[in-house]
Amino acid sequence: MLEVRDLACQRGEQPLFNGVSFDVSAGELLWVEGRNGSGKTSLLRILCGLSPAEAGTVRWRGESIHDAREALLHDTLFLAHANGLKDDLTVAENLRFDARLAGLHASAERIEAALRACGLRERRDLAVRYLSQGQRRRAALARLWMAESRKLWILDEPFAALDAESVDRLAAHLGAHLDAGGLAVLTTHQEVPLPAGRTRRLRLAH
Amino acid sequence: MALNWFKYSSPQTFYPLAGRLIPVFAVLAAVLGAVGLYIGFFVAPTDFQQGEAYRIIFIHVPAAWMSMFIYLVMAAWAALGLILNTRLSSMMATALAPTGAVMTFLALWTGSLWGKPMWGTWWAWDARMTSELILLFLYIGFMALQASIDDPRRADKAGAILALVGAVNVPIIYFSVKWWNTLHQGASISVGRSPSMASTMLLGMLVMALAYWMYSIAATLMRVRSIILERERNAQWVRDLAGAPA
Amino acid sequence: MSWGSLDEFLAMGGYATYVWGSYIVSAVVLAMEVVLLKRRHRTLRAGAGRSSQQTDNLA
Amino acid sequence: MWDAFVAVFARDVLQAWRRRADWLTSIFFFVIVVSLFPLGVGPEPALLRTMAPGVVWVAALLAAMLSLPRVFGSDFADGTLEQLVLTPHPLTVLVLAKMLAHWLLSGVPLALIAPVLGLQFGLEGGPVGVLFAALLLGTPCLSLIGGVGAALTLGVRGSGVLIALLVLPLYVPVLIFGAGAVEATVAGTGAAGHLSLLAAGLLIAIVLAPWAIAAALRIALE
Repeated sequence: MLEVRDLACQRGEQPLFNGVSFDVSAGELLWVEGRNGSGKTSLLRILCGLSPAEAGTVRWRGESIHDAREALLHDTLFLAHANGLKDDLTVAENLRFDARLAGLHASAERIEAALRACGLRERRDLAVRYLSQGQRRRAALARLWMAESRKLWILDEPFAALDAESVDRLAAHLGAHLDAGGLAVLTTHQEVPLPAGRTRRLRLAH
Repeated sequence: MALNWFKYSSPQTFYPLAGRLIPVFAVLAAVLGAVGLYIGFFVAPTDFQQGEAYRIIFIHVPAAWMSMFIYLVMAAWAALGLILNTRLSSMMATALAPTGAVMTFLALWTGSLWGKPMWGTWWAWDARMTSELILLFLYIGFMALQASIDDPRRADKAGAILALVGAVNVPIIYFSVKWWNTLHQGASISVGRSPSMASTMLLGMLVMALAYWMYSIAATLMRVRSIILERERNAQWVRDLAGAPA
Repeated sequence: MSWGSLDEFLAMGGYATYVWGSYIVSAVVLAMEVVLLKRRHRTLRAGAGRSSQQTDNLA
Repeated sequence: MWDAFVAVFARDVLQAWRRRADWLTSIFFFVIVVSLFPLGVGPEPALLRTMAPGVVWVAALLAAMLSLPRVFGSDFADGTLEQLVLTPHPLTVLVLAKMLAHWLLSGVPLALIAPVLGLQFGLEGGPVGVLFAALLLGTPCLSLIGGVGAALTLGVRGSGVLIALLVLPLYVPVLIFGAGAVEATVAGTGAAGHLSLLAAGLLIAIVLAPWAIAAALRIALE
């Protein structure tokens, strides 16, 4: 469903990568590997249409993402390096606004369920500023438990700062997403138990 | 004209073309300037109201015209660069800004020197002078924005949006300043629009305006050549230029 | 229009400061722009082979 | 789309409420700047009355500008801006919601306080009312035009000063018509012309500014 052909990217005047091609179909996960500065984040940002590519094409459901930007955004959930949480709002408020903005169905029960899944239920009414790094990451990841309608998950270092239990929980959730016919593209430096048999690797090298 | 514009829209082909065009415009500017000055000083009669002081308009009015004209041209190039994503158009916009600012400064300077004997004051909050001052701020803002963004591509695009917003605003600013000026009954002398104006005066002004125009083109082309070299310094064709005569 | 003498021409009917102040400053500013542009271009050409040349952005 | 509009607006207002000190600062700034002028030029009532519209308006421009870096700056830093751009809704609509929130938080308080300051400067009832109306019409223009500057300078070196450089010249028409409205009332010529020009300017800004802001935000995120 996601077809990438001959993608090239440069930052400033430094070429990061070129000639990157891959396909991801329903039920598959793409693990983007590479050293720091190899362009992993840039690749993810190109995939969701935030940054322009130097050359090459990205197609989603057979259509170029530049022509069918809205269709892509309807299907995509992007989790960046930054958590996208407002420090002064509580965890629950953040989730609620976020879901409404993204057009996700966000009843109180669903938010509650997502928080429980991330182990943040007791902290639901705490302002994000009082959370630890790992808890913030979990709060950002709670979106994934409300995003069944989003087929394509693009996750930049989702496992960063997570404890072992949360890593397993996220990996299991990713597996469920793939089972339901979803796709995921993610980067990580950690050895994590990604769903076996359905994970493909892409190594970005200079 | 059956020119293939797209061929010249690549910096690599435009660089030598600009190099060949610069002398043409420079010579035109010099010749027109000489003719214009001759008309201005030796053909045009003394103004019976303003005496010899009016001879400032031969450089004041062209500078003022060019300052506004260049802003519009700059906005047009910037828009073209934004829409078509052609690097050269954005480089042209960047190259035009300093010359536009120079023209604005000269218009203000000569306007002030012309205003002193006419109004008895170096600065009057006259509609045109005030608009020129704001135009200078707009040019400075454009250059400051582009200078503070490191990534040239982002600088081009951000500058383009600012130039477009400015271009929409310039007429509004001019109109509002004029309205403000009439309400406050400030000093306002029409520059070179009196019915008594001799046709040779008008001719001198037009020839000088053409000279300024040609000068601006030559200066912009010179600057765009430098910008091309800076932006493309890693390209092979620029490396090949090393050592070759400029 | 003819000027009686060079002095008369330079005096500009008593407005010399204003008229020549305008013309000289304009000439100097425009000439400076050209000189700076030429120098900027020359340095760039000289350094074309080497990369990362520091140049004056406003010139 | 409407739901997203409300969500953006409500989030900004709630966030500002939790951080009310930030917003109160620029309002106090406005009050202080205006109050300093009589100390600088002397308490002569006639002089103060002629100066009042200009002083209040210039202070309003500066106060509106003080709050500009925050509009997109915090969103840019914490990543919510990326999420905003990646929603399937038109970015211009969401931007409009943010500007509406900014106006409510920075413009409306200025308009509400200005009449009191006008009285301090010896303005009568009629001009004070016009001052209020003019600020109510003019401050949304300030927010919208300022938003363009704020979006263009996101993540740029020395962005605070740069915003002032970019935005203040563009504020000139608002200043002229806004202050002019009050002056015209004082002079007895009626403020209708000025106010309708302000309204026209506001319409133009509502149509064009969100487009420019959205484009600038996308560029900043590239």
